[in-house]
Amino acid sequence: MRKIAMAASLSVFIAFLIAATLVIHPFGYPPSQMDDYIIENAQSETGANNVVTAVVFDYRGFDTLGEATILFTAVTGVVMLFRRKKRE
Amino acid sequence: MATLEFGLDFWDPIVCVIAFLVLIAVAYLLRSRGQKKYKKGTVQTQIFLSGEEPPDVEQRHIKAHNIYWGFFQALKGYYDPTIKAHTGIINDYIIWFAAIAAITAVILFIVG
Amino acid sequence: MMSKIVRTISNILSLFIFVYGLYIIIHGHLTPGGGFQGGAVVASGVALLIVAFGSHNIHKSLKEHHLSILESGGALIFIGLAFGGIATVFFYNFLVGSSIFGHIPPSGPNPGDIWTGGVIPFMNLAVGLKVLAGLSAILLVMALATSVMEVEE
Amino acid sequence: MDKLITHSPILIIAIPLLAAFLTPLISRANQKARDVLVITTLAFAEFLVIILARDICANGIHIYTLGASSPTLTIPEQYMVPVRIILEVDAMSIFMCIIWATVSLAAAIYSLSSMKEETGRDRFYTLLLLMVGGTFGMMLTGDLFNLFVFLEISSIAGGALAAFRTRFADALEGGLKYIIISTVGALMVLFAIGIFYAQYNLLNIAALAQVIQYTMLDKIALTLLVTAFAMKTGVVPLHMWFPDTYTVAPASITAMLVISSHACMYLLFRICFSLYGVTLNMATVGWIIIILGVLSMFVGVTMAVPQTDIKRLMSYHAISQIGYMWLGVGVGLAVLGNPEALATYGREAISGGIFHILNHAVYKPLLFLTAGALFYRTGTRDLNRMGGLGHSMKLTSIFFIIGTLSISGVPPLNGFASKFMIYESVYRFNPILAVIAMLVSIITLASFTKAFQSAFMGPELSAYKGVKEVPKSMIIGMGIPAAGIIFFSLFPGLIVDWIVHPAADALINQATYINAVMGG
Amino acid sequence: MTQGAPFNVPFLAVAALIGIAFYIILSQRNLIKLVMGLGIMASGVNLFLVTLGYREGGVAPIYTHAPIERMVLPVPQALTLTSIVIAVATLALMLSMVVHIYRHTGSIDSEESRTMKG
Repeated sequence: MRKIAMAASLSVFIAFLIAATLVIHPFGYPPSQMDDYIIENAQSETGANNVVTAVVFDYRGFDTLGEATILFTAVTGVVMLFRRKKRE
Repeated sequence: MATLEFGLDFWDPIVCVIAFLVLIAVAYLLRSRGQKKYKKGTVQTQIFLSGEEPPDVEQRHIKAHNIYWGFFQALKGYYDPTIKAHTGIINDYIIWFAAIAAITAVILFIVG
Repeated sequence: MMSKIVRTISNILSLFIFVYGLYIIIHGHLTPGGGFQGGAVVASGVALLIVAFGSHNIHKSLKEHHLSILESGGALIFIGLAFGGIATVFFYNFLVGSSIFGHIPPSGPNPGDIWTGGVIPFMNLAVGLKVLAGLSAILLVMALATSVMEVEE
Repeated sequence: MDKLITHSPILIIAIPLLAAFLTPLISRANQKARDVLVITTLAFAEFLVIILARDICANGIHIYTLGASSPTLTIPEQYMVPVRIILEVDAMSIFMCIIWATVSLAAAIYSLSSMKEETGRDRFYTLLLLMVGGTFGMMLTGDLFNLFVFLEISSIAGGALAAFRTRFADALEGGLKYIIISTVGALMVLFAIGIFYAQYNLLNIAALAQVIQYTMLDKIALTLLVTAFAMKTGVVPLHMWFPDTYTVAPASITAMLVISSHACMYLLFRICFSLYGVTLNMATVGWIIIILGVLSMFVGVTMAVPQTDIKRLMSYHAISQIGYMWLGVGVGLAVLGNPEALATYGREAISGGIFHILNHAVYKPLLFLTAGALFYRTGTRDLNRMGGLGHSMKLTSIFFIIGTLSISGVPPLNGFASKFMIYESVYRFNPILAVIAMLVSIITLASFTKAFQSAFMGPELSAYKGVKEVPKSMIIGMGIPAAGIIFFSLFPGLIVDWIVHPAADALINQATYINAVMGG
Repeated sequence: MTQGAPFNVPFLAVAALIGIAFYIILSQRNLIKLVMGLGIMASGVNLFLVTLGYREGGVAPIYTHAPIERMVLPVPQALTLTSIVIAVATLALMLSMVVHIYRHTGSIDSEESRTMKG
């Protein structure tokens, strides 16, 4: 029973994924309205030659803050899980 | 401002509160007209089982799994498969997820 | 605790790994790389030391609460830099055009200038500090815990 | 003051994160200072949320563009799409923020005493603040990838907190289940975001809503989003992690996890109403949501009756209450297409669902906190081993009675008001659904009668002779939601006119959500 | 014009990775393997994100000593960087939880080590 459900749902899922890959834009020719603006104006707005760094720290800097927060959360969680038990 | 108006209906809790207070008053009235001879600490407060000793405290309390026994007996045909479906295995949870995703996708593609 | 050859080699090698990671962190706004990548490189050097010397010997000199203090400091510097622009807008790059890292590079391909980028180099440093501390703390704590478990059984 | 209101959306998110980064340093110095920091931070967040809510009720949607040269400069000059991350706050998101700020404050005050015996409390408070900030971000952001990031923050912090009592094996199991479920859901959400990016090269919700076309890829993305958020919300049959996690977490954390799953439900509504809106086939998606909601109502409550673990019983009740919200909002979504049905009962159905979110967010945390008080004094969650606690823990039993009557929709308490709105509006849509809803409400009362009888009533057991009432701060933590219940019960009209109807209209009117960013 | 590779081979690779990951998560009872499956799924999604930004014949979006050509899209690379760190953090936390579960129950099988059901 479990095997049948697994096979059926998995096959349908994969079928939809492959169908998505067939109708998505051809590889190498993406639409680029937002990124063109960033590529043109990154140097003048942020003064960084590395556009990826400009995106990471300026245009989408809030995501980077969240990402640093996630790493902080994970470290806190791991240290909390392996904390020493109080001997009473 | 307490009245909740929506659609064609309304709901006013104040009326319900007033009715509740009136019922409390009536109950207190009835209670006050009861026997005055009641005395604490005497034999009156103890349980009387036709002269036998009442069971001790631990036996007197009804445990949780004894409540609604007949309900579960009546709905056995529903409860057995449902509880059996709740296997605490994490893989099964993801199987449910994949199944629901597949069903939803099929519905969205057939109906639109 | 591995053999003497491994310990000596990793002792020397870790220095170069640290220097390379710091280079990647500092040049994040000019060349490929940045805070996360450089921090990961430095953390890999720490991993090499942990493998070579054993987690207990490392733990004698490098406690996890030092690392967590370092990480909090990095995170605080980062969010402080973000708060620095709140006069206009949170995360506003308030150093561009100023006298600190304020040069504007000529648009189009150019040989890089380290004195550009506004707050981006500082953010790279803060994130690099944070990532190396965090990943090293994760590695150290998990290595310690698993080795303790081996001792118990 | 104006500057404070202008920057309040980002401060609501950034202040808890800042306090979370500070906590490990401060708690090394002084424990008292750490507690003061945590409480003041949450109180300040609550204050910011209130003033922002008043501003939004007056001036409509609030936009904050991060990193731009001006907070309202969403789209760069001589360009057509937004490039930077945008926080977009409308009545619905601020409604969720009010709930989250209040419940997290109550839970933190409760934790001050309930966590006193545990080790590693500074980590606990750090994770709590991180969870608060992450969930605020989920509610306030207007950018899809940013939404994914904050979803992950909230999930990881919640899972680590659920596994906080590492001395119990089941705590770790519950935390691991929560994190695995959240990771799978979040990765599917990220895949859907990638699909959007591949088609339109946009990440802003409003800008996407303007150009979305409901193509085949959009249908796949909708499937993934709906299923992932349904699993995070915990609707049948994706609910099975729900009792496992909520049972083992500390009581204050359970109260917060309930609201964070409500936040995932809010994200689903945001996706369906604001992102897809009129383009999707409302009847189909609405009926999917309705069927899932009815399943959760029925299966949740029927599974709750045989439970003997008190927190597990309450978790199944949370599932069945979430079903009410899905039923109400699903009916509203199903009739979003035809205006007169929407005017007669659709809007009221959505309002009932949203009002039920508010009510559930006050009485379910109250019930979980009372269960935590029982665990704090008796050291067990098993109803079979409890009994006669009403003699010694009077205040706790009073709080439990209030929560019980409210959750089972006994007039005049607030649970009845929202359920009444849902019954009336759903009856006009489809009578059978309304009948099922009333039946579920009856079974809820029955199962809570069982819980109350076996925990509080009966003669005083010899095992619990010495138990006393719980400490002050736990009483305060339970008192805040109890006061909320009394207030919402007495003035439902006030609450609905102030925040519930604006929130429902904010969900319904997709055009205002788009125009706030894209400028007409 | 030349339409790149036939059938979008990189996207097919993404579908294959996610399918393999789902098969592992659905069928493997070993918790460590389960976490591995989650890692594979994360890398599949990251591959999808970073493939979206590729341009035929583009160069890296860095102006230092760059040739005069058009550049690939920078935003997907930033998103991938973020999601890679997120995946690392999540996997670390899950693995430490699995270690604790093994300490408590002496098993990392998701069926033997479970304590709650029904």
